Amino acid sequence: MENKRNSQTIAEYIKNWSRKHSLFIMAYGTGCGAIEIPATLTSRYDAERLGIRGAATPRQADVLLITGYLATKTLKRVIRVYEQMQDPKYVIAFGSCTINGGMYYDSYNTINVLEKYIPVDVYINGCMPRPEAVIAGFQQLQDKIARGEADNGTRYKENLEWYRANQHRVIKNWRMPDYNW
Amino acid sequence: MLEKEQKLLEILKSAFQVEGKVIRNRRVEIWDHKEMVPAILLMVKTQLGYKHLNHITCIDWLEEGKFQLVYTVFSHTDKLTLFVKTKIDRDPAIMPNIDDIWDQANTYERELREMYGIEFPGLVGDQEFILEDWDEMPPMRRDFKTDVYAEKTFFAQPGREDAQDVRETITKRSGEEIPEFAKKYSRD
Amino acid sequence: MEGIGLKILGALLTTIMAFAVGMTYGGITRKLTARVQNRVGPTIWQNFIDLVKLQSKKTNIYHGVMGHFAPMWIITAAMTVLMFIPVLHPNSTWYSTWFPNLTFHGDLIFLLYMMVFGSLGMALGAGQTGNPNSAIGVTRGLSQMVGFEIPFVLALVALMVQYKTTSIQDIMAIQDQSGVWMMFSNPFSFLAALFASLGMFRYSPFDIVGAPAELASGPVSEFGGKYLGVMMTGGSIFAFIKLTLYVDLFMGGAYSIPELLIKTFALYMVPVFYGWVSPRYRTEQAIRYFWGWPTALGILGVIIAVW
Amino acid sequence: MNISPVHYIALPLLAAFLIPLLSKLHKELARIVPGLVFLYFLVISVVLMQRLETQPMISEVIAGWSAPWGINLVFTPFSGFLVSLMSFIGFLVWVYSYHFKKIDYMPAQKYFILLMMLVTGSIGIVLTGDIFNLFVFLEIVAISAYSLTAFYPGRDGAEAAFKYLLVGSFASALILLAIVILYTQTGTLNMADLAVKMHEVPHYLKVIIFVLFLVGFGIEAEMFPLNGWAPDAYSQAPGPIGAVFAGIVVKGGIYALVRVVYTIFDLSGVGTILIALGLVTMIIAELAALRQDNLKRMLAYSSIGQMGVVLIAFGIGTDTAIFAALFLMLNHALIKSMLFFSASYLLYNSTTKTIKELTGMAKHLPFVSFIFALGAFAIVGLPPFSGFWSKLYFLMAAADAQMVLLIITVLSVSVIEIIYYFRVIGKIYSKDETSELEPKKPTINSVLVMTVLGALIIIIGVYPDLVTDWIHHASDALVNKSNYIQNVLTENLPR
Amino acid sequence: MNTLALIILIFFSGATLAYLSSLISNKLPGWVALLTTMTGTVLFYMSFQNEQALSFSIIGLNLEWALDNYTILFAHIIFGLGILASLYSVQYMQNKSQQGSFYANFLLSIGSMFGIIISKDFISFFIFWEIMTWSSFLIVVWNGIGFRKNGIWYMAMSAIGAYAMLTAIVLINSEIGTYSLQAFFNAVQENAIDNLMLVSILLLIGFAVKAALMPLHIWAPRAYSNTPASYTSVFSGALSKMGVFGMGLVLIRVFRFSGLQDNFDYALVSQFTSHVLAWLGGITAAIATLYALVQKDAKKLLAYSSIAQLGYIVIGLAIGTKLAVMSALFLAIMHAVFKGALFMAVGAVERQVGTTDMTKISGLIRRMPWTFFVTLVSIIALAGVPPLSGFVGKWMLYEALITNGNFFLVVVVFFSSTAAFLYSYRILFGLFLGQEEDDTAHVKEAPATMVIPMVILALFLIVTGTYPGIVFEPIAHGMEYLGFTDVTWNMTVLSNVWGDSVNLQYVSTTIGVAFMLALIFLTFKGRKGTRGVSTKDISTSGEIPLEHENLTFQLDFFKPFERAAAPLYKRSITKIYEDVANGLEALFDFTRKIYTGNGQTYAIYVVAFLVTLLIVVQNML
Repeated sequence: MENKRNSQTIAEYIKNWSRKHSLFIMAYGTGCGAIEIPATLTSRYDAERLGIRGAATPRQADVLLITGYLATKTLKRVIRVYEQMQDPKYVIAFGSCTINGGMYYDSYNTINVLEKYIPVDVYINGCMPRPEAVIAGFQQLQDKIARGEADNGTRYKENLEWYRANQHRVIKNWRMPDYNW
Repeated sequence: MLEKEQKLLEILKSAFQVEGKVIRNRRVEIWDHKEMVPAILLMVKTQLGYKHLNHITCIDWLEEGKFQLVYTVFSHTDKLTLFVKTKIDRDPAIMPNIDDIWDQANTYERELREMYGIEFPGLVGDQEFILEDWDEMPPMRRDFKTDVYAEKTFFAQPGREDAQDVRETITKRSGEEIPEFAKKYSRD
Repeated sequence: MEGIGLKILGALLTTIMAFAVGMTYGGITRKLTARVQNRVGPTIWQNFIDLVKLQSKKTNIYHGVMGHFAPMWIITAAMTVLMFIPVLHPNSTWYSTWFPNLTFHGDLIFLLYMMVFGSLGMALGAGQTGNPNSAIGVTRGLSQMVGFEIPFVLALVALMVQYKTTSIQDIMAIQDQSGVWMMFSNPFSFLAALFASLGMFRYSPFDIVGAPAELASGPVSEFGGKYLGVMMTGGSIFAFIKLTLYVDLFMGGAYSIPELLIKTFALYMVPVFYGWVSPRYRTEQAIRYFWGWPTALGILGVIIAVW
Repeated sequence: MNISPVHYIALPLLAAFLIPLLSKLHKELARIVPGLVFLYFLVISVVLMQRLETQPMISEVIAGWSAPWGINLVFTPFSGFLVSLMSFIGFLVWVYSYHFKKIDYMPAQKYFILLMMLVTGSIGIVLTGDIFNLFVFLEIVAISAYSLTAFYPGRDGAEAAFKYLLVGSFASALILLAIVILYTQTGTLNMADLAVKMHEVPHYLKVIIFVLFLVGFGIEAEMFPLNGWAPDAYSQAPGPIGAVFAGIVVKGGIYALVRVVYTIFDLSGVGTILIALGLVTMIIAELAALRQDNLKRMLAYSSIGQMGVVLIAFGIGTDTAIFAALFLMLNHALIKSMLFFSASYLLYNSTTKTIKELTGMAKHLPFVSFIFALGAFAIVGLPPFSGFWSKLYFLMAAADAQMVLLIITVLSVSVIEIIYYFRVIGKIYSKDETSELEPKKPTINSVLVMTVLGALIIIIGVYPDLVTDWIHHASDALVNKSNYIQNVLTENLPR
Repeated sequence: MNTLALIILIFFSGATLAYLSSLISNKLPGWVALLTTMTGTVLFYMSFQNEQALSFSIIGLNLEWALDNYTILFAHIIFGLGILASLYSVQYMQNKSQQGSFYANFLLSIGSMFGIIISKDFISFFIFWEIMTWSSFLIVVWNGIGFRKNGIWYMAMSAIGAYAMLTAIVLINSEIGTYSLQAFFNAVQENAIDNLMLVSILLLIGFAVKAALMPLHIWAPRAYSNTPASYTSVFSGALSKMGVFGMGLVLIRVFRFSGLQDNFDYALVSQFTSHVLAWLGGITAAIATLYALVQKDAKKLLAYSSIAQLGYIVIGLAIGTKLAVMSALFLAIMHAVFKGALFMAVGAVERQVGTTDMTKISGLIRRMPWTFFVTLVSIIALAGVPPLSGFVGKWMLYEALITNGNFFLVVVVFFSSTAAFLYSYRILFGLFLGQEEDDTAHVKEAPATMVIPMVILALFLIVTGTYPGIVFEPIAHGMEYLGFTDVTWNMTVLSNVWGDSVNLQYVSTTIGVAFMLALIFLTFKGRKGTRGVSTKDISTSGEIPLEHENLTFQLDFFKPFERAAAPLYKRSITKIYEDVANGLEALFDFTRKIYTGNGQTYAIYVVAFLVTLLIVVQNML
């Protein structure tokens, strides 16, 4: 870990440091976890002291929060929002539903594993995770960024075909704009 | 007691020769053939003041091969809720359309069409209502195997096998005893 | 000629200082806001960190030529206005050494118009993105501008009438000679201008332009990465410019950097404080607000100035 | 050849009797002969006008009695101006209506005879030096006009003619009464002689006579409120006759009025009365025109309005004003006949004759529409068309007389005039909807007439000096009353 | 032959020729017009430095034509815009029918405008004025649509103005016995005209109609928006300046330099008139701006904007100080340039897309980049933002107002020019920005002959933004003709009477340097990761718009502002006029009741009239 950090050039180091300390989050309130976000950001837990603040649009955001189960219908929107975000971008997934489907594991319209559709940096376990857990998750992400390991967007682009194939399995009528990356 | 309810039941019985009963205070239910349902609903709406259609709901009696449709209507003057129930064949499932009596019935009927595959002749509106790009059997039918579908379509996370008792697994993993009070929730 | 080199150096220094001060003030505001809300809050350098982060984004998108030009437009306007505004009092030693701005080539009305230049660029860039939220935000912003411009212009007219000049330097010099700041010699105008400044800084309650939850941050909703970063820089410089202009016009200018910082900070806290205790106005409410008492005060100020 | 003003009277009267006989010879002669008569009018007008260069006026005594006892015809520059104008318009009307009722001969014969008599009567009014003769000619005009108004079979024409007749007979009665009183007082009927002997008449009688004349001639001159007959007559008479009414008949009425006012009477304050009457006439007529749906009625009201302006100009009475009045009359004659000519084609197949039916007519009848538009432009006084100069001179006269309010009123009314004329042009050139009317294409002779008129309007507009000398002569002659009296009374027997 | 007469003759015969050539081919008139304008322009520029004069007589009235510096100033506008507009027009009118009548009137109006400015006597002035009016009227109604709504108002208002002028002219003639302009000025100086104020106000009314001054402006939005764009640029750019031309003569030459300032009554009234006019100008600017920003049609928006801009010019002339007049004349020229360019640009959009309704168009910037560039530059100039030339005029106007003590007027002007940003943005956004419409995907840039004139105008705006001295020179000469002495100007430095100044060269240098720095930084930093995306790719809360769906915000664009300023929108002057007109027409209806159509009534009229006359006249004679 230390080695990796030291192997960065100074410019990279500064960049990663600033990325770490300035996380604009795009909270996609897909499920019940959305209610944890306000608690995390406001006075009680105050995520802003870590440089975390809300962003209104995917263009400005660094982190995409998937807060709970994802219906197939919602997945489409999540993919679009994710693709509209600019590199470097990170994804934090909340709760069991995004890990393994949670209580909706056998539902006909809820995906089970988020990772198969978009790359995820940090999973936060729980149903739902409490704000402490959320902040812990953010810290984990920050560590990952500082190490220079969080290259979510690159992973997505490199494995685009695989992700697309998975996405197509769920979203049968693919009407999304294709991006020229 | 229950005079209003009895009175309503009698009116309906005399008008349509329906079966029915008073469930309890302010709840009345009647059964009839599906062809009669629109007539009954129209009559209770226009003559008895049951102006509010609460809901149309469906129960899948797979074993009988029937769908049971329940029309819930409410009267703001009598404060009575009337359940109009009917059973229709599962296959083909066809039910007279009542969205000319209540406009909002359109929404419920579209939902039923999508989720149960019940046809309402003359129903206006897109075939697709809540689901997007659904090409399987209507998902709320009981013979639709949702776990099979989920397994086929979505990726299962390794380590999560279906239908296992979570508590038991946890207990086995950690070596704890299951408390007495919790045993009744166990699967076996 | 040594003058030109010094001038370029001074211009650079001014820009850097304006940028630094604007960004820091923003950071301080965030910190203070957090404290008021019983939070720890970010560091006061948080804005710098955000800026570096934005600039270090790996990919950036723009929606067309105007989308690409808009941030430039803003920063050009900011830098140009900064060049034409006396940061320090012309009589001070600091001024002659390090901040020899070009202010003697411009005057108040020029500044007023030049300040709009940036907004226009912003509006065009926002329009080019095709996002309806951006356009709505722009229309709100422009409408609000028509609102606060009236008391502001009234205050400036009072100023120009009172001192019989439109040059900022002369206004500062006269205040210096008479020993009375404009904010005391004509308090009504100052109040009108102060009210106008609430709208200018777009803090609550006049922040409907970029209401995040309603408009997805309005005009900038399609901008990210380096573009947003440049806009942020421009905005910070503009904040500094507005504060300095107010100090120059109403508080007799500043003789040294610390004095400038104290005066500007005091002024800056007015909209910030006002914002803490105010909910959000709708656009028409905001406009009516500015056309109400602030305008009346402005008119009173002009009348007093004419007397 | 000895050409004298008598030819104006004698020839058409002769022709009128001969036409039925000649048409037995060849049917076409019934059409041609009136045309030849008009052509001859034109020729003798030119010759006589030439002769006026050497002598102030030509006085022709009929039956050998010299004035004041004999009946005489006086050809002054003023009457020469009007006679030439009338002959010219008459000739154009003849050319225009040559194809009129081509198939039906009897009506055509009637039409052309009546037309000829109408023009002759008007010319007679202008030429005569005798007040009773003036009355006789007025009756000739009136009777022809009644007949022409009722020319088309049907109730409407007859009704219009009856109204005209009713009002017209009032005029005749009043004028006759006035003449009778005059004769009892002075014992003469010669106008020049009357002017000399006028001072013998007691003042109250003078006023009564004046008022009687004013009302009597005012009916012909379309003065308010005596002009009720005019819109009906204009709209019911055949199209070209509208041009004759506006261009010739009304001019006769005006002439009579002016001759009486300026030559016979020496009353002060007449000008004011004329101005007041003219003003009221103009305002009421233009306002009425604004609300008209029927195109020909609109033109009729417009015509009345113009005559109001002419009356005002005569009322102002200065040299410039008289000049302006005559110029106005000239322009009105040219432009209004052109408007009537083009309007009758625009309305040819229309049933209701309303403006609404003109929609999109420009597509079918580009030339006629253009002519109508040109006429409208000219009549509202837009430069560089002829109407502008007369309006300018009129305003100059008013300004010289320090009548600012009058100027403002006249110009305000002009704005109204612009509005209603341009409304019609708008309909004609509109592309909003297509008209179902199948208009008749203009015949070659009518195109010729309209072209000539249009060209004249533009030429006079660009180079007004072409006619101004002529008008100056005429107005000088009118103003110079003593000269007229002296010349008439001392004129010797014809050469 | 005299050049002035030759130019007039060329234009008038060109008009005839254009009409006749349309009988041969519908394409010819455009070229004839272009040739005519070119010949006229070349002739003018070849000879305008020489002393030119001509006098002749028509029905006893002496007409004089001559060139002077004030005339030359306006001749620049007319010919400059005229030649560009006729070049633009050739392709613009390409597929339209009835080109003959259009071009005939086009040339007539240009020729008559030149006639107006060279006229040194009232008669030819008025004649040309009226030819200009009706020829422009014929173009307004040329397409035959909405005649009553557009044309009649224009003609009626013009007639009111023209007749006010005519009244003044004949009054002047009756006082001094000649129509000569010079004689009039001399007479004014000798105080030889009794009702000078009446005459001046009547003249001002006449000019105010053409300058679209409130409340005589109501014709303008309709007339401007109903005209083919190639003429609208001339209409709004040059023709409306004829009102300014006349106002300049009356307000400056007569009011200010009449030598009657010692006459207390005169000074009072002329001051009062000037103030009223200045305020009318201010209110015109404000109200027109308010109406401009609620328009949906780009042409109508520009029409209202023209009215507002003319309001500024009138203010400048009415204030009448050296700086104010200079700013007014500068704005007059600049308005001709940028409004000409804007109308051309909107015309290009109209030609390529088929409509100017901003709710139906969006995202043309990629399709018509040059048109966008021209619009952008012109709009910046219109809004008065440095470093383009509009700012120069605005700056001088403000300084003139402040230094002259018109404190509240300056606030009104400020208000309207700030609100002008709103409509400026509206038109840029409405036509060019926003998502691309699928219907306009096939649209191409306008042909070169249309783009070149626009670009020339835009470049002119850019150059004069830094070097306004180019334009100051003819203005200064023109002002000397008006009576100012010692008009100073600088190539690139603006200054007011208090000694404050703006150095435009520094401004544009600074802007240029800053812009280049930012450009280099933004373009080259992270160039690899930067990519342009389509306007369909926007963040819509994740929702994916359908392909043909256009999300551009176009309807009720400034609704919040409208709501805030609702009281100002409550009363529409146009509506008042219409109500008055309808009321009057209803009132006039009584005249129809006089003519009952009943013979008996008429007979009664005759008798009653006879009796009345007998009674009345008895006392009068």
